[in-house]
Amino acid sequence: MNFKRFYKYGSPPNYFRLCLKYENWFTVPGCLLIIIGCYGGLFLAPPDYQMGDAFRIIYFHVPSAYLSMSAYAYMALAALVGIVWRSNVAFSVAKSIAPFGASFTFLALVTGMLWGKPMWGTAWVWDARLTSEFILLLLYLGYILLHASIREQKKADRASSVLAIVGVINLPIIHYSVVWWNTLHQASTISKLSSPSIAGEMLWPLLVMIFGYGLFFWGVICRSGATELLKREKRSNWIKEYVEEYQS
Amino acid sequence: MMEVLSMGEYGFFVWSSFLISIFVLLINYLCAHREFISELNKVKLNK
Amino acid sequence: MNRNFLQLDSLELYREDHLIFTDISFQIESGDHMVIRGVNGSGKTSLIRTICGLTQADKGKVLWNGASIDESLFNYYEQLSYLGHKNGLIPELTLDENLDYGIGQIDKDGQDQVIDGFRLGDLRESLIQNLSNGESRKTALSRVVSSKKPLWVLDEPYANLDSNSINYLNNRIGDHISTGGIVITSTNRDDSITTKTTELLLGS
Amino acid sequence: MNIYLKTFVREIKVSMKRWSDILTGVIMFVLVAIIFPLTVGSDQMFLIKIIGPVMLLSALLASLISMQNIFKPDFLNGSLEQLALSHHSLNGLILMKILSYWATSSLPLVVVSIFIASTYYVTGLSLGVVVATVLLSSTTLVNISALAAALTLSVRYPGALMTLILFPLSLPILIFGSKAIEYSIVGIDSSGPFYFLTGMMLLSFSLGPIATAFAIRISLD
Repeated sequence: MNFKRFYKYGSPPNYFRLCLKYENWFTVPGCLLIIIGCYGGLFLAPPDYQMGDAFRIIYFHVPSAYLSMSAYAYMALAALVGIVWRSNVAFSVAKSIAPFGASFTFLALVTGMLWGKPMWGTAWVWDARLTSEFILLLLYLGYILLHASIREQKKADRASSVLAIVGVINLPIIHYSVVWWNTLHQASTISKLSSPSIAGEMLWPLLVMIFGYGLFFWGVICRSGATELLKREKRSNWIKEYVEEYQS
Repeated sequence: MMEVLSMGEYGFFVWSSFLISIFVLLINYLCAHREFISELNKVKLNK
Repeated sequence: MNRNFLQLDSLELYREDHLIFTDISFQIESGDHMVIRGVNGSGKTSLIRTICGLTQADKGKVLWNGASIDESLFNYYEQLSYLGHKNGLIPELTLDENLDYGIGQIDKDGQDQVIDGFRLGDLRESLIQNLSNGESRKTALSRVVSSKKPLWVLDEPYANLDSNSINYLNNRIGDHISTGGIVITSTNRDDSITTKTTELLLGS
Repeated sequence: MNIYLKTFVREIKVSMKRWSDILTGVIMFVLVAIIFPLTVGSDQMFLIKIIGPVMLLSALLASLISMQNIFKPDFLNGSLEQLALSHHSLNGLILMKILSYWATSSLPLVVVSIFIASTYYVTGLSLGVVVATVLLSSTTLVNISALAAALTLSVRYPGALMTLILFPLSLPILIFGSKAIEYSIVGIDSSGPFYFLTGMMLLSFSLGPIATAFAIRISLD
């Protein structure tokens, strides 16, 4: 492992500049992919022979569900790095992922319910994925609220990072216990949002959407991570230099 | 055209999930940028 | 006792956007009594907590015998006896029960002597919650004073004490530094301390 | 005497002095448990069906109401910072605090659960299963609530926040605990959920004190 490299790019001013410089390299392709994916998903893909056009909701549901789970993992990873190396950059990234991840969890829940309404007849079914998605939302909210209710930035960063790490250890356990609970309650659940043998012309918009969401996510994290870093490094000289440059 | 929009009676669900997804994505993007500017202004004021 | 030394290397601490202290460097060694002076809110307590490793400085290091305390924390705590603003006594237990639970070596005979010196002898069986502020402060002080640790860090030790106890405490501090201990105290009063000291003025 | 043993004994002693806190938890446990027969009716078949969730829910709420007392008093009177400044492992000392808190707050619940379960018409082997489930799941609950309490030490009104932290983390315990009881009542072998509960107990005792000690150092900063 080359830690020198890590320190070089992990140093606040470098991270800040890199983020703002390459932000659009993420957001612009991300947006393009999302637009292509939307078009492909909404118009090009053939309707499902069972679910008809309602299956098109998975083009919004699956990417956001996927992203909400992986965002929690990224957040916990950043939190771990922050605690081990006491790096403000890592804390900023973790903090900025939280609201974004929470909103994607919310999206996954809402689109899941919109899918459930025509398919199941009710908006909410105690399906394993929806339930663990809801628990994930609670975990995100716990992180956000803990961070918000500790007044000091440094303390809040470290305390909520501990929570994120404990949460990520617990997340698979929670997920599998919910799955286990669910299989016991409803032997034949129709929860499968993506059938295993999905046709190629249905699949490619989904993959494009997943990639698009991912790129867009990192693009926004670049910007809001830089914002959080700005909050934490207000006093340092490089910020002042940046502000002067920015003004002129 | 109407046929495409109605999505075989599921139009409401499909389009509203489309709209809400785009809305949340946009909100996230805009909030990130707005907050960045406001933090920058705070730093300027403190100087 | 071995000769020990404590170094502070350009410490800097912020609380949110407030600068609490910056560029604090000094070295003290066995036989020194360092007094940290300053008005209220000048960062005495923060500095003391940083010295104890409770608060992490934004910049700089605390070194005990040349080693950073972050790296050899337990080693350092074996040598450190600390009394903060709060007494660290459990109100539901008696004075004796509280003092029994010193985390570290206690010199039993020495402890009896200290308790008598602070005139707490009659109160040994009473609950801490029934003691006055001064009496609990003296109990907490006797825990520090009777510990066999070379470094004493006392935050406002003279608060709530009567003049007899102040004298007694000063004597004990004098004894401690003459046998090679190190004492760090903070105070905002000028009159209490009688031993030879080095001073650090905060908030100027 | 060994310092860890000494800590354990002292903590037990202090908790005995603060007996009203122990009682609050027990009362909460009983109240939640008797609300169900009083509100949904005392049908035997129904009560025996919900005894599992009721036990776990009561244990969760009881630990919620008393979890602030693990560290808050010591935090306020300064003995927590003295603990953090000891040259003994803080993880070990915290483990002792957690154990003693478990012994004083959860053991009474285990005893009370026997009576509650009998009022729910549980008999025979299932009664033993109920007690064992409460015993096992409370060990994990105690570790999680200690972590939540330590993280929120410096928050002024931590009530809702603690709930939000505690609930998702303790969900597996709730699910498997109530399953264990349900299985034994229906007459299925309930060793599966028990293995899981034991695994969670071991996991929480191996990671909980470390995370809690770390959180305490953060909160003291």
